[in-house]
Amino acid sequence: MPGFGIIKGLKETARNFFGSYHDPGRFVTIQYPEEKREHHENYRSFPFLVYDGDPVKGLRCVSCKICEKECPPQCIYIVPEQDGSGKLLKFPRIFDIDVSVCMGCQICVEVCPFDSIKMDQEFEVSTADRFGGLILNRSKLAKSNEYYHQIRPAEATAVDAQLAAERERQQAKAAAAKSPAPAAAATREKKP
Amino acid sequence: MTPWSTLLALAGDATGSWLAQLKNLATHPWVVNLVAMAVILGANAAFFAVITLLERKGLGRIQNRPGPNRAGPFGILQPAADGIKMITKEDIVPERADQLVHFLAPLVMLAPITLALAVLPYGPQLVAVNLDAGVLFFFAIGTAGELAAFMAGWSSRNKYSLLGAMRAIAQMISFELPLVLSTLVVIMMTGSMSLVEIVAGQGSAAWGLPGWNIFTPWGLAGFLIFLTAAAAESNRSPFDLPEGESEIIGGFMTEYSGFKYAVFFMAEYFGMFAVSGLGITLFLGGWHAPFPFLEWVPGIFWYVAKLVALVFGFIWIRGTLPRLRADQLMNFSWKFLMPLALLNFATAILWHATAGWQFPGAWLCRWLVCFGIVAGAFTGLGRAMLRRRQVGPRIYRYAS
Amino acid sequence: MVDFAQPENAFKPGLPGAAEPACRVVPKYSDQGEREGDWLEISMGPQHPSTHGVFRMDLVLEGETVIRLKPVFGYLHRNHEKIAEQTTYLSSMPYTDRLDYFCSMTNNWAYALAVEKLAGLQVPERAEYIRIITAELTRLQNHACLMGFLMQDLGAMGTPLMYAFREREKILDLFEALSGARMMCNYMRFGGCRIDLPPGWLEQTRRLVADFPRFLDEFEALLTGNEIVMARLQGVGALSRELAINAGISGPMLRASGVNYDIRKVDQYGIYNRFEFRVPLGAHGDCYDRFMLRLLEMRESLRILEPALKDIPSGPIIDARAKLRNFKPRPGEAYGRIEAPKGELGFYLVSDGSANPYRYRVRPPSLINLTILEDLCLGQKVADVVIILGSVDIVLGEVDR
Amino acid sequence: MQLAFTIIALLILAGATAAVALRNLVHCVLCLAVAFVGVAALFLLLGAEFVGLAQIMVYVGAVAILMVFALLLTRNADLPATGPLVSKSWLTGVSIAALVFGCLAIGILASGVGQAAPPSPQLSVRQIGEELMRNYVLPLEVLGVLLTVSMIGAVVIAMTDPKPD
Repeated sequence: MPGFGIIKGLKETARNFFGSYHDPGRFVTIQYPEEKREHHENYRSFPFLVYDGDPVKGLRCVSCKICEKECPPQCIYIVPEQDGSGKLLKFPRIFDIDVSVCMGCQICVEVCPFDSIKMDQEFEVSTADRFGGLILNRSKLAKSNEYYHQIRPAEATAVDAQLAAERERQQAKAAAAKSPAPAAAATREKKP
Repeated sequence: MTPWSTLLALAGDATGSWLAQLKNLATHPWVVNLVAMAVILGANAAFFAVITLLERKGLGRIQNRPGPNRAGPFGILQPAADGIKMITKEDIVPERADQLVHFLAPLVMLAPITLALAVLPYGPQLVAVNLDAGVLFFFAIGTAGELAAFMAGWSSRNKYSLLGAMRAIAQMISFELPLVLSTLVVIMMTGSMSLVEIVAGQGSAAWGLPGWNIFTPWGLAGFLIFLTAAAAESNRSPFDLPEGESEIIGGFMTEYSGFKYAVFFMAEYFGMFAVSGLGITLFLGGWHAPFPFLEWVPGIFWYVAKLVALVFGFIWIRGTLPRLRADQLMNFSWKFLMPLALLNFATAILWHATAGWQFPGAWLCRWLVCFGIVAGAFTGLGRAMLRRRQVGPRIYRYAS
Repeated sequence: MVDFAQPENAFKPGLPGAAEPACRVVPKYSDQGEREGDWLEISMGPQHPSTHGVFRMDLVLEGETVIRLKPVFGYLHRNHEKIAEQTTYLSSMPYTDRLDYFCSMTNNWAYALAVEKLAGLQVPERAEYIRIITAELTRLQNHACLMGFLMQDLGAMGTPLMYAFREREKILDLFEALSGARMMCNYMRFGGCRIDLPPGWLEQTRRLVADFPRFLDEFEALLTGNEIVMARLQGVGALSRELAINAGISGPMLRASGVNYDIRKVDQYGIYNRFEFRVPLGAHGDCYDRFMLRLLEMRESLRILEPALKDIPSGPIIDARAKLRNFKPRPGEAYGRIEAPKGELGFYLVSDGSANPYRYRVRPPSLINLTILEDLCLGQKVADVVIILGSVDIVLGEVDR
Repeated sequence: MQLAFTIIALLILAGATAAVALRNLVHCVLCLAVAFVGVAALFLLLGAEFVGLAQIMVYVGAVAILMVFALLLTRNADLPATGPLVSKSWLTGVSIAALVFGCLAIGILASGVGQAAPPSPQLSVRQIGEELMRNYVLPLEVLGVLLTVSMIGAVVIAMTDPKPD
């Protein structure tokens, strides 16, 4: 019977019409600013820098520039701190991320050997200032390890354990060889 | 004469004062006409606002989303927001457009359709103009839409507009025939072209059933043909080709913006109300209540209830069906609806001829015979049309 | 006005008349040189509602019938291949997400496959399972949305599209839980996957796969038997077997023309040989076949997903030899290809032993499937052009790269 | 009554004049449609409801649209936007129209119809129908056959030859 397929289709839309009133599986809309989806722990938005203790001195970043090199859209800009004699210190003087360029790919997090850069979950970063407002500098990027624990408990715990193990190994090594800083040496090797 | 006017008359006689003059003024034909115009326009405009909201809400629910719900509680202020937006938007006219024709097209579209709303009987006494040839008036008015579509499409100097206008005219002409043929059946069976008389003819109820035309086989078929053709006449889905936004962007309305666009939009909805009203008048018993014991409810209530139901049907169809292609639309009109309407005509004649049958169960027998003819024709024509184009379900094989 | 009947003026896009939005027509001449009527030249796109992105078609119409069509693309060109040759292998991975932005998982896989061939990496079994699961989920959501878009082009007010998006959101939620992003997953790595499945993920996926047939049934009830859908799609844009093979068409479009060619069966990359699934074939090669084939493929994808979710072993997810930093594959060349939802997606890489590929080339199924658009559209109505384009299933990110 | 008649008559005259004189053919057709509507209004004013509505349906709905279609399908509707509004040959058009008008006026005045018109009877649609079906049924049938024949002819002309397979 011609027309039957159309009637079947009408039945289907009627079912969805009524279903949207009582079936939450059909009516999935979230009223965004009032309600928000819960993000999974793995959710990522833009990078941030982890610090332990002091927001400036406690930054884990040693300004090795690996992330700057690997970043696909080249949105990271790092200038290491210098001491009075012009010697480079293992600390970033400038660490800028242009969020308007960053595509949140997480490559910087993966390549970082010091677990110093991690992915944030803050996604409401819109601003009226198109250029200045979207460049995150060192102070805006720095977030505490507690915050990291708060957004990604499982991953942060694992990272902490790994860092602690690393530190222990280094201390053991240092105790054995009395050599001051093997980690820095390793970094310098990778830099050319 | 209501007690109120009697009172007025008494007061006038007693005092001979300004009250009498006021009464004279209030019953002056000009004043009465103006009031009727204002009421019809105002009521329809308000209904238009309600229906746009209802349509967006209904479509939203069909698509599993809430629809507009931000402007006011449950989004009831959405029509107002839309209206303000439309009015305050910049009115863009293409540089090389034919300015005058471009300006006039929305008016030519809207004005006649508002006229058509005036002849519909909304209730037992609620008819602004009782024309002797009301149905004819309706179709005469409908032709202005074609001209307006052409004016809009041609004057915009846009290829999509032109294509849309061509489609609109071709579609309106093609579907006018089944539309007229399906109403002709009712006119023939009622013996009048006056809408008021057609409604009056559907009042008598048999065995508690309403005497609406839709409960006869020719009425049922006629109603379905009418509905299909009416959807096409008012450019509703699945016949919204003239403005098929996925193909020709906006059709003849592509180059319109702001208030002119709103006028087109309003004309489209008024057209939908008008043809729905005509359908109610012709087939659904007009303002009559479905059962005699409900006659105490005012007729306008039943009219509006039926109108809302029909409009919601249009919305439902719009939310479900994709649109046809232009040539398929023509085929559908000329090769399917036209023969069906003609056959429905013959069925009505048969129904009329067998009205004298007296044996027990005669009514049922007549009904079944007539319905069988129409349903058989529907199936046969539909099958033939699908088979001719080799359209049908397919079975798929899998690679071994 | 340009005289189109003259051979030296044979249809060229970008002629002065083409860009002019006036109500302008092209005179049409008979063989004897008499003026017979007019052709209407239309520039459809790049800002047309149903070109699926920034894509332009220069159409010449006779009435509403298409007599010439020229696809114009490149509006979204962003130098993907050259950029990839300037950066490290790993840095190109997030860019592959943006090729066919509907199916980042399969794009990742194809690229990873090519690099693994180049570097000789072995993918652990668990990672293979994860790859198959994510790829088939990608196929599900791509096909569902494609059918929604196609119906949108048909003018169905977006209702099927909304249903498809409702289901797609559930799959994207899974991708977000797995990789951190909904569309730009950047999940696969050379030699495996980036991170292991989060706890409870398999459970959720199993539930989704169990629920999915209900959606497919609804979708089928809504669309496949609908007379208007059948009338609009059947017999429109038919692609012959020979042309499909000669033009290098791949994916569901090729199979709709009746060619049994599915790289999952031909190459048996990954561990596809462990799963039972059938390859549906069309007989007519028209839009309806393309549409239905995708529906049937979704059911086959579910048949792959169910055992895959059941049998997934535990173990490592990445080859221990895979290096993230300082990754330099040995010199050589490799071509990795997979059956992406849209067709054969291939990556050709030449390594000179440095950290950057010497040559990087993508074989995008969307672009190659699009090349025969004019052959499909000639003689059809202008309303069909939109549908044919929709049934080809393109994503402009992949076409233009 | 007088006022309404004057307005309608002026409308008809203006529409008809513009239809003859304007340069752009589409404008001409639109003005002609205005004239048709005016004629229909005249009929309505005289109480001939059915004829007036039929006039709109046939002349505005069919004839004007047919002309529009003919214009669009047969010739290049594109004219330069600038240029004189009035057609160059407007004088010829107006003089031909005046000539036709003169002939008609002389004919009508000579026939004696215009003098002392009797009050026209109010015709209802029902009466028209009955007249058509009783007294004028043969002409009606003949007209029907004629229309059918012309329609079949149109179909035959429009039908394309089946492609030889």
